[in-house]
Amino acid sequence: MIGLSRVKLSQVSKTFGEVSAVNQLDLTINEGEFFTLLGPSGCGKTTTLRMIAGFCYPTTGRILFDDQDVTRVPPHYRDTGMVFQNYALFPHMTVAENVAFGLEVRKLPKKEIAERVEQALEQVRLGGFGERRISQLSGGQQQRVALARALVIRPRILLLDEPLSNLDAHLRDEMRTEILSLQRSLGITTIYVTHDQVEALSMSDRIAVFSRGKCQQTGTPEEIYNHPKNAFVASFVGETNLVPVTVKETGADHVTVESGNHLFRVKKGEPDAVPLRTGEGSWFLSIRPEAIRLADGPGSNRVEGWVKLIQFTGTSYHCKVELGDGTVLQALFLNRPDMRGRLRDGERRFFELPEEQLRLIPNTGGGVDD
Amino acid sequence: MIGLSRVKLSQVSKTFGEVSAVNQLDLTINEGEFFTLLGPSGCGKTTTLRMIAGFCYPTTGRILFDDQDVTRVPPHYRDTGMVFQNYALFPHMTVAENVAFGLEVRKLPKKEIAERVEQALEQVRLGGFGERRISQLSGGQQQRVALARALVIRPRILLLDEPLSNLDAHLRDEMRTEILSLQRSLGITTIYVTHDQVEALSMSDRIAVFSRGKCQQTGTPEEIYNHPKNAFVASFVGETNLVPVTVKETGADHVTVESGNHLFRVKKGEPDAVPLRTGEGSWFLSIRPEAIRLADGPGSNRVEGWVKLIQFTGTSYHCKVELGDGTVLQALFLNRPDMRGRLRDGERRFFELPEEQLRLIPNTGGGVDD
Amino acid sequence: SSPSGESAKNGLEETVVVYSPHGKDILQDFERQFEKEHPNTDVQWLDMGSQEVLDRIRSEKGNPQADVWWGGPSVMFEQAGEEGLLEKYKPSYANALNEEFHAKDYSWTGTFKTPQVIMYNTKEISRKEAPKDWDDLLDKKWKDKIIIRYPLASGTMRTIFSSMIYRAYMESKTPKEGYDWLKKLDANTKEYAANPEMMYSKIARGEGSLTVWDMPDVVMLKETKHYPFDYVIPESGTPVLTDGIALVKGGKHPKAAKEFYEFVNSKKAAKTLAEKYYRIPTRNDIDDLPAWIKETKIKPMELDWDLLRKKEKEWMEYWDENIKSKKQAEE
Amino acid sequence: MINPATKGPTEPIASRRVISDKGFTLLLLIPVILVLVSYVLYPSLKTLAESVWMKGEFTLENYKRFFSPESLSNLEALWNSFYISLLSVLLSALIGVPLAFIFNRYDFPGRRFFATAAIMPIVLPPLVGVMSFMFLYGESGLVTRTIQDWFNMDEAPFKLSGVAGILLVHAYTMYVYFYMTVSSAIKGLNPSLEEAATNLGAGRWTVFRRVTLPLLTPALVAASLLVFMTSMASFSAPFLLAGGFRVLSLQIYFSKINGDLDMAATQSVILSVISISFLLVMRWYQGRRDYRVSEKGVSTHRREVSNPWVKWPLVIVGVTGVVFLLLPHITLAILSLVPEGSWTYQTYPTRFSLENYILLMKDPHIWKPIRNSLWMAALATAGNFLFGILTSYVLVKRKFRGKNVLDVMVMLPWSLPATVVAMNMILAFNVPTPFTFGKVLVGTFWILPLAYFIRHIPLVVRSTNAALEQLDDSLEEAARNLGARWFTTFRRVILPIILPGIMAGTLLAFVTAVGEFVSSVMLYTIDNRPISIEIMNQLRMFNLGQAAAYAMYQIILIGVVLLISNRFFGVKAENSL
Ligand SMILES: Nc1ncnc2c1ncn2[C@@H]1O[C@H](COP(=O)(O)OP(=O)(O)OP(=O)(O)O)[C@@H](O)[C@H]1O
Ligand SMILES: Nc1ncnc2c1ncn2[C@@H]1O[C@H](COP(=O)(O)OP(=O)(O)OP(=O)(O)O)[C@@H](O)[C@H]1O
Ligand SMILES: [Mg+2]
Ligand SMILES: [Mg+2]
Repeated sequence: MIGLSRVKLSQVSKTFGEVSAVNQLDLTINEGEFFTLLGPSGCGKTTTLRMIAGFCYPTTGRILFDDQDVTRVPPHYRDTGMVFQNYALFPHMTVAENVAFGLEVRKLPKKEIAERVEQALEQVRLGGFGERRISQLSGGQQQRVALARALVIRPRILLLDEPLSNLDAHLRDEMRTEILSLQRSLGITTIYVTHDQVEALSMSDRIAVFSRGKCQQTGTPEEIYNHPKNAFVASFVGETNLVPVTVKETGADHVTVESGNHLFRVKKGEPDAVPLRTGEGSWFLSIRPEAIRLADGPGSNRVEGWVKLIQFTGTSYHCKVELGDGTVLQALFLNRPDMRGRLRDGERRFFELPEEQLRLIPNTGGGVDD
Repeated sequence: MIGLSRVKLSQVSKTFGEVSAVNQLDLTINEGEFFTLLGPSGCGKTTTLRMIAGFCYPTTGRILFDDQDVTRVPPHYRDTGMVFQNYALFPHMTVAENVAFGLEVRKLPKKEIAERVEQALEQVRLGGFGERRISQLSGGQQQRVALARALVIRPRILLLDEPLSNLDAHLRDEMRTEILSLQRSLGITTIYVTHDQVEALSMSDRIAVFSRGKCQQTGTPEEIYNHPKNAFVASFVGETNLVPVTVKETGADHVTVESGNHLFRVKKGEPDAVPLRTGEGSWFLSIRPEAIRLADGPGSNRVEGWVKLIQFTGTSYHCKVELGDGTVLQALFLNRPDMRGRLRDGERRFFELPEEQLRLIPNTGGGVDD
Repeated sequence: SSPSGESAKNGLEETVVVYSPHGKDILQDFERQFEKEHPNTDVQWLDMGSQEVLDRIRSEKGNPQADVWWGGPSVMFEQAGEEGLLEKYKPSYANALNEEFHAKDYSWTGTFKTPQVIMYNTKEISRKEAPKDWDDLLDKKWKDKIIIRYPLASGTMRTIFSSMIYRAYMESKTPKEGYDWLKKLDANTKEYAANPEMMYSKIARGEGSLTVWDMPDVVMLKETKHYPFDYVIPESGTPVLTDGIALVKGGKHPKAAKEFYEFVNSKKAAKTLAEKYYRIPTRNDIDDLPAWIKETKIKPMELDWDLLRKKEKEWMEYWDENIKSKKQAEE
Repeated sequence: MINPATKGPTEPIASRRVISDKGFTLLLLIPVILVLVSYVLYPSLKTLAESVWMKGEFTLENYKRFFSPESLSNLEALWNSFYISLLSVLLSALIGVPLAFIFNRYDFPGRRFFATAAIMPIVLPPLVGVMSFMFLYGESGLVTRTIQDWFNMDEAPFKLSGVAGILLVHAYTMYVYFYMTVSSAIKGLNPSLEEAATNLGAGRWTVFRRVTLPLLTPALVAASLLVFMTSMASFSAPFLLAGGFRVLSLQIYFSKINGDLDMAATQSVILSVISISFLLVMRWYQGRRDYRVSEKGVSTHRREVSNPWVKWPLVIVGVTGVVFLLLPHITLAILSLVPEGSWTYQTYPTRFSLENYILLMKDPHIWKPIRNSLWMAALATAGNFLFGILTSYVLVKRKFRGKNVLDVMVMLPWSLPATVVAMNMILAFNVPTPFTFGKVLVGTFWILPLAYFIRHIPLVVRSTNAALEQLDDSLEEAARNLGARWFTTFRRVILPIILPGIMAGTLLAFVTAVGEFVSSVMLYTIDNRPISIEIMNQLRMFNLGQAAAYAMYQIILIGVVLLISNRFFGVKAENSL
């Protein structure tokens, strides 16, 4: 029913005066894909989304919808549906009037409008809320009205700008599932902007990680999380321990690296592995906190450390472990009975960094721009 | 240097017109404790905090600071330091002026003010920011100014109203650690309001879980998480699978319960266990998602189910598992290589619900009021 | 009391407050002269329309601010006298005034006479063409040439209009004929100007070329402000208004007020007024008046001022509601 | 409440109980109510009483007379006033709203200058303003004659008179209210709402009609109220432009001049009732919908990127509009330079000199009215400032019963024509009253500052309300929590933050007070004669040039005040209301 669209940004840049908000961006978003732009505040995500919606035009570069150049087409001819970060609901209209707006503008017959509004409200589980005023809704309900308003016009592309950032944890979880199932059932091409990596990882088909106006890496959530291309992606997407190391030895399927007075064996063979030569270049050894394991004693890839701080977060315990040379590692253990009570502040324990969980990431200056 | 205070609320109620915001509340917060009020939106957390600060007076009941009745004492005599949800920094003053305000009002000598402001700013790692305008600060920095402003007057009680809700995930993590270490080093009695359970669990000495103006349970984070008193607490604090069951058999240290066509053995002996009698009462079997384990085949406390949805959140995989009788369980597995790729959508697998992880919770009507 | 010029140290109060419509030029001049003779007394004046003076004295009844009211048609003074706003005072020159120039009880006396004339723009109309009498104004050829000061707000215009009605009323005892006359005038009238200056300006620029107005103003505009104006004194006779002066009841400076009252109508002052400001004195004992006064022949219209005052409101209301700007409707 | 047995070491804390919150609200309310009752309600009631009290008994005779079918003049005046006011609202909106959009939405060279110039009609003294309009657009006006000459027409192409003239002058002087309120509303408008509408497929015009305009409703309502009330009460324009055209404010004036005080009071009451009804209708209209949802998160304010083909024509329209708006000022300047008697029948002035200024300078009395005006305006405005802050704080931040009544009372002085306010004061204060400490106020110096004060209460309260409504309550709480008493909190935190808002209203009040004519003419005395009266008197003597020179002084004076406040207080006059 809804025409799917492929979106292509080619060499798109946008500068505001002196500020370069987006820089030489190349992206392709496929039909029906749930695509996320992830990055810290001010990295150009919103600007990119606004260029796709047509609220501002690229300084250079082209935007194509299904191979059709829309770079300078005004927003109301683009047929995108946008959900704004602050909802942008019309306060002077009721819920139903808000949802009907896009249809009225398209001059649909009254009867069809009423039907489709009703149906859209049902879809976001707000049936019967049509006559309410916007100010009588809670944040979560407002967010769903915004979603219904964008969906009811059956846009070619759905654009979502941090739609969940204002909700509390529980509502956020709920809405996440809801948006996802709506998107899946309608199969609509969706571009989602967020700075929350959990959101990005759990919802997306593919993710583009942004930093300072540049796309750092594009890939599926697991690619991004498990095989970050550079230190910025590694540290922004989830927590990561990054330890500067030097390469000691390169074997057939293993690399040995050194940090302080520890040697670590790292398994090679990931397709994205960068050519390594002994003693050359500057590298980070990266390991996710949840990959670190408790060990009973010394051994290969094991280190001794002091437990500095234990935080209980419900599902798990977050620990800070300080090694002999001052390096601090973050480790995460599930809240299971075998773990409960096993760790205590100030204790001295052994930890294993399994070789298949270690990754070498090139250290490129500030670790942010590449 | 800072006088610690014990706060006692006794039978405190507050109604706004017809709305009962807080209902017969009894709380004692000990000297130097980090105490959290946790609950969903609109449950009366802010109202409670505001009564403690003196911005509104209880309809009935008394508030005591160190056994001294302060129920109707105006706010400026209470000597509490409050950090507002929206910071409430004075926009027309510089950072230093904001922090100095409370001291100037107390008519301290100029020199001492300057010293203490300097010191407070150092404490929140904002040394040298004194002359900045508030609008020139990022959200996280503003939050720290608000904290410094509240701390510099060395209040008897520190009140924090969702101070982190406006920050993004990374900044939130950072600030959490910072507040905690400040509170620990000053040892000041702190009351913290939040609706984020991770925050509450990871920071607090004790937590009070609120729902609809009533306190549902008070206890340490682990007590609250691992031994919730009722279904509301169990489901609000962290994700929980709640399965309605009937008690089949009560043994010396085990109870056998039945749900659909499954039988589960539950380990008894927790101090809070409610007297159980076979076939009597209505119960929920509760298990946390992270406690569920993958199993190779059938066995005791094992169930077979279809994997319905896998969400990758970085550290872990969230799965929805549907059992034969339609019950849906949430399970959580850490993102470790041994897990990676082991689960796929639509697969049929066995899951173990370890008996020591199972808990029986009384089903009290809506599960919210008790 | 003594004539002016005597000793200044005669116990006058320090100030005297005058309400007057006579304008800055005259008032400043008289202030200077009076203060020269009475250096210890400060003359303060408020310059406002005569209606406003009356209005104000009325509203200040509880706490009178003015001592002297100088200027305005006698009708208004009569009105004020009736409301008990004025202090009776018989001045030293009372004998030099004809009967029509003072109130019976001396609550006011006249200072000068103001004949009403037909004024025209000399650039548009030659002396020969100009209408010679009231009835000439009704001639169709003046259609849309006449601009008249809106009469309701102007004492002068009210008097002129009332006089026109009175001419016939005298005999018939009904205003009907007068109303008809005004209707015809209204038909020729292009518009009613809200205030004199707008009327002057419109006539000067040829938006219209005729009006009825008072003689001293016309002479002043012509002589000192160089407007292209001249006037005709209606042959059949014209209403001559008496401009009065009175003491305000309850005034705070009665002695100085009396002194100023006397001063304004002293022989010398009357001459100054005539020579510099084109005012015709009411006193009949003043010699060597300027030529223009002696030469112009004015035939005063016989008017019953009492009756006029009583009927004026009714007549003007009728005009307002039934005559004014009705020509469009009739055509 | 305090249990003596359990007093701890920090004992003072509980023993220092001060008055309760309710008591404190009451304490703040007392002066507000006192002032409003004494100087707003009492005089108005006095007028009401005057209209229904004849010869010592209650009667509706005057109202019967007003509505009697025999004399239709009052009803005619009522109808004229009403429809002229409505049309004035419409026309002012048609000028003010587009200008506000052009100057706030588009960036082009000189925008700031033109944006400020657009408020210039406010500094034009009403009387002289109308006069200079006549000199421009009258039958023999500069513009009229120029066009006539260019096209060799026999007749003047148009002339400024009658209803059309009144409407033009009203639109010219009152569009500023629309311009100012809409300007500040546009700045507060959340741009994402318009973007959302565009995104849903609405074209430029649909967005404006369906989203932007409705969202401006509160601003439009506020401006409509001010314009409606001002034109109901307008005096100079109908008086000068449409000789004999009947409007209610003139009827009041004539009734009064005829000594028919009962009728004047009756007419005033009816006029007030119409104005207040309009106020209530507008409030009801505004109350039907929401225009602001509590905003979560930040909305970025970005200037619209716009198509040059739309932008430049609009900009040209805007700039031309402002030039048109400044023409009367320029005419005044020219008039003031034309020597007396040298521009009478001529189409264009022929000679220029500084004669008028020199003549004025020679006048020993010249500075007194200027000093008076400044001093009285300062006094009244200082009163407005203090009273406005207090009233506004009570209205916005405190809870009590009868708030609506208080609110209507605050708006009352604006809903009444200045003539009526002055008349009320005359009726109320020409006898000793307890409100005036047993003194008769009429005829004293104090009556005028008091009149200015009363009349301008709504201006300051309104603009302060807007500032206070935006002030987050938690700032006050934060200060209290840090140990500041209420007064310290107010002085150190609330006041500095809302000061720009207050100053904007205060400035408007000051500027209006300096030029006030209508009530001044009824109340001034020898000791407090203001500039506007002096200008009027020059006019009456037909010293047009000197009147214009005087008016130029006034304009310059007001301009300097605007400039100083802009420089030193950062107050933007365009942001008031
Ligand atoms: N209209 C503008 N004028 C000037 N600079 C701008 C404008 N809009 C955006 N920028 C700048 O461009 C950069 C990118 O902004 P953008 O809004 O795209 O960030 P974002 O990634 O959406 O951040 P956030 O997560 O905070 O919303 C920022 O540095 C911002 O300051
Ligand atoms: N001033 C008030 N007038 C009327 N009702 C109020 C007022 N303040 C709070 N309430 C009501 O009291 C209840 C509790 O409000 P409170 O602000 O304490 O909630 P909360 O737990 O802080 O929620 P949140 O997490 O959303 O801040 C809510 O239902 C709210 O609507
Ligand atoms: Mg953004
Ligand atoms: Mg709250």
